[in-house]
Amino acid sequence: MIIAATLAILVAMILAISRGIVGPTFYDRILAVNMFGTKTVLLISLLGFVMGRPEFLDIAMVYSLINFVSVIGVLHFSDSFDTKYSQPNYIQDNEASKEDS
Amino acid sequence: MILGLYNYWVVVVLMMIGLYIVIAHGNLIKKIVGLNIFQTSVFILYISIAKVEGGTAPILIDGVIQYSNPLPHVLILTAIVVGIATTALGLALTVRIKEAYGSIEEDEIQAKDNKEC
Amino acid sequence: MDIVINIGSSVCLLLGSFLCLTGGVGILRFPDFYTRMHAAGVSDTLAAGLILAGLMLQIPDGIVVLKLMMILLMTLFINPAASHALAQAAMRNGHMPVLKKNENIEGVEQSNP
Amino acid sequence: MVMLSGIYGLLSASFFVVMDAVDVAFTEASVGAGISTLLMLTTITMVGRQEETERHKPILALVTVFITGALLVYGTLDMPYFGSKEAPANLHVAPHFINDSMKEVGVPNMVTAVLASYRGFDTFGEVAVIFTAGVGVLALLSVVRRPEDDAEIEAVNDSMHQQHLILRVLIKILIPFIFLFAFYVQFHGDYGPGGGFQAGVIFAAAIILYAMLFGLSTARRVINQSLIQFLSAAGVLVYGCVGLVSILSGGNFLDYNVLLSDPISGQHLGILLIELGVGITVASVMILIFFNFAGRKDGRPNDYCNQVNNSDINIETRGSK
Repeated sequence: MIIAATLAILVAMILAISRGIVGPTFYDRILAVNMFGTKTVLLISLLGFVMGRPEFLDIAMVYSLINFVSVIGVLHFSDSFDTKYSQPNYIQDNEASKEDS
Repeated sequence: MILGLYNYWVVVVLMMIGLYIVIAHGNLIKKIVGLNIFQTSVFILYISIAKVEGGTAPILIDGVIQYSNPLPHVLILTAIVVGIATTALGLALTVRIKEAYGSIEEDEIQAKDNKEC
Repeated sequence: MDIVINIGSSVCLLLGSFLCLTGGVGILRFPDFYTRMHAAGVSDTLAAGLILAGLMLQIPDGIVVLKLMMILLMTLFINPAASHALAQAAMRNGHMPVLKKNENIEGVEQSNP
Repeated sequence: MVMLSGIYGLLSASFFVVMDAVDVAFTEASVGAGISTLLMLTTITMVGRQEETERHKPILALVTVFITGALLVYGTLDMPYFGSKEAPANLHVAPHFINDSMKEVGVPNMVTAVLASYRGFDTFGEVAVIFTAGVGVLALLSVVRRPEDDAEIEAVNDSMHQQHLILRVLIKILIPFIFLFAFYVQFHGDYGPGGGFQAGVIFAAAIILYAMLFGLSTARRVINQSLIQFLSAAGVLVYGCVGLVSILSGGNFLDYNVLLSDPISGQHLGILLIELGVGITVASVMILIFFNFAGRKDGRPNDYCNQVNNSDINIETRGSK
């Protein structure tokens, strides 16, 4: 059962990472990283149980914390980024949907 | 079997990626990222050497005889923290270079240096 | 009693993994950022809760359960807050959701001068 | 790019978990995923994110890289197989550490025993390197701070308060627990994964979180920068003094057996003290590095204020629509 859950989390991690690579906007990437971090927390706790060494739970705890710190940090510093570069995608999307109509 | 060596090949591939970034990119920040990747490949080399078949984490518990090798773990643990400190130093230098030259591209910096001489 | 606990933990783990997978599919397939965030944020939190609860049922050992509780608490606090901050930052920097044909397209144009 | 490097840090930490390296995974989790991503981001916001796309002689670089790679792969053909017990690395001193560290040092976590006791001198050097890097960053990036105006801080504070209300409340709840966890990691390092390096980084992460959400000036009021500078030196000094005391008590440098009458409790005391020194140095150097990077970024005060005002206006206009 634990193994099945581990596999499911691995698959979800792969999906998240592909969104992180593809992700058209900056925020998509942050979202993917955040989700990836949550999944890593779960993966590490599960791995601890698979290997029979629950000491790994400490690492999972650090992970959930650090994941939060990095997301907040990225958002904090991204406020001063030039975010224009990522916007055309949305405009194009909207225009495309307008043309469809 | 020769496939038993795959861990070293992973390390070599990572090392090649890091080396390529350091050589081919002129951007100083990218160079630092490349150095980081290179550094991680060395970490992985050490840690994979420390792994012993059937061993477990090197914290003593009852009923376990086979542990992984603790020595490389110690070396790499300190190396990671020292690595971040030196990375910070490199980034600080980059910031100063940007302020002094107005650019962090290697070519432009060199061009400015030549003009002054 | 053992059987009940085992079945309970299995059900929790399986539900959690199912939610993980749906979240993964959602983050890949949904059309725009806000819907993706919905998929990731909602399913992530519940999946983490379920999987950690399943693990808690597996080992009834004091300190391990305590640590799992801490992780669960952290996840419950942190995940929604991170999602909130992300959505707020995206909104503030002028990302608009992809809207359907005749819904308020002028608003989009105004915010992207 | 930076986000992906964050994922890279997360991935390599998971890898270390699979490889049984608990302590290393711990460190990589806190350092590789958190702090280094933050520093990269700060630098990128300062130097701008545009870059020239052309690369220098990619063919030549590729050839060099592939030749190096091929030579390295050729070199690995003689290496011991993955996970083999007979590898030279696992035969020399490792069995001694694994079998006798409990008798000689009395600490269940072998990594801590080797780090603090057998290789104490080496670790002393590493701590000195970290301290030196901190001093270097300070020398390169510290700006002369103008006296801070109360009203100005208040203004920045208020605008941030609007933006980050929920996060602020959450952080106020979380920070005590983070500190508690850092202390747990610090003092439980003898028995489980953890120790001074990890605890220092976690401690610093809490302060960095506070500085990001409550403003740098507020954080500087809470934790004075000269205090941090003093502490970063004090950590190294604590470490060195333990060594000196052990010399004065008749042993070698960093030989903890002579600290107390019983060698094992002497070892315990020595490891506790030097881990404390390591923790203090690492935490204060990390905070120092972050403060200086972020302070450099905010160093152009007009820039920053404009930006804050702009974002306020944006919110208002959008709300009115």
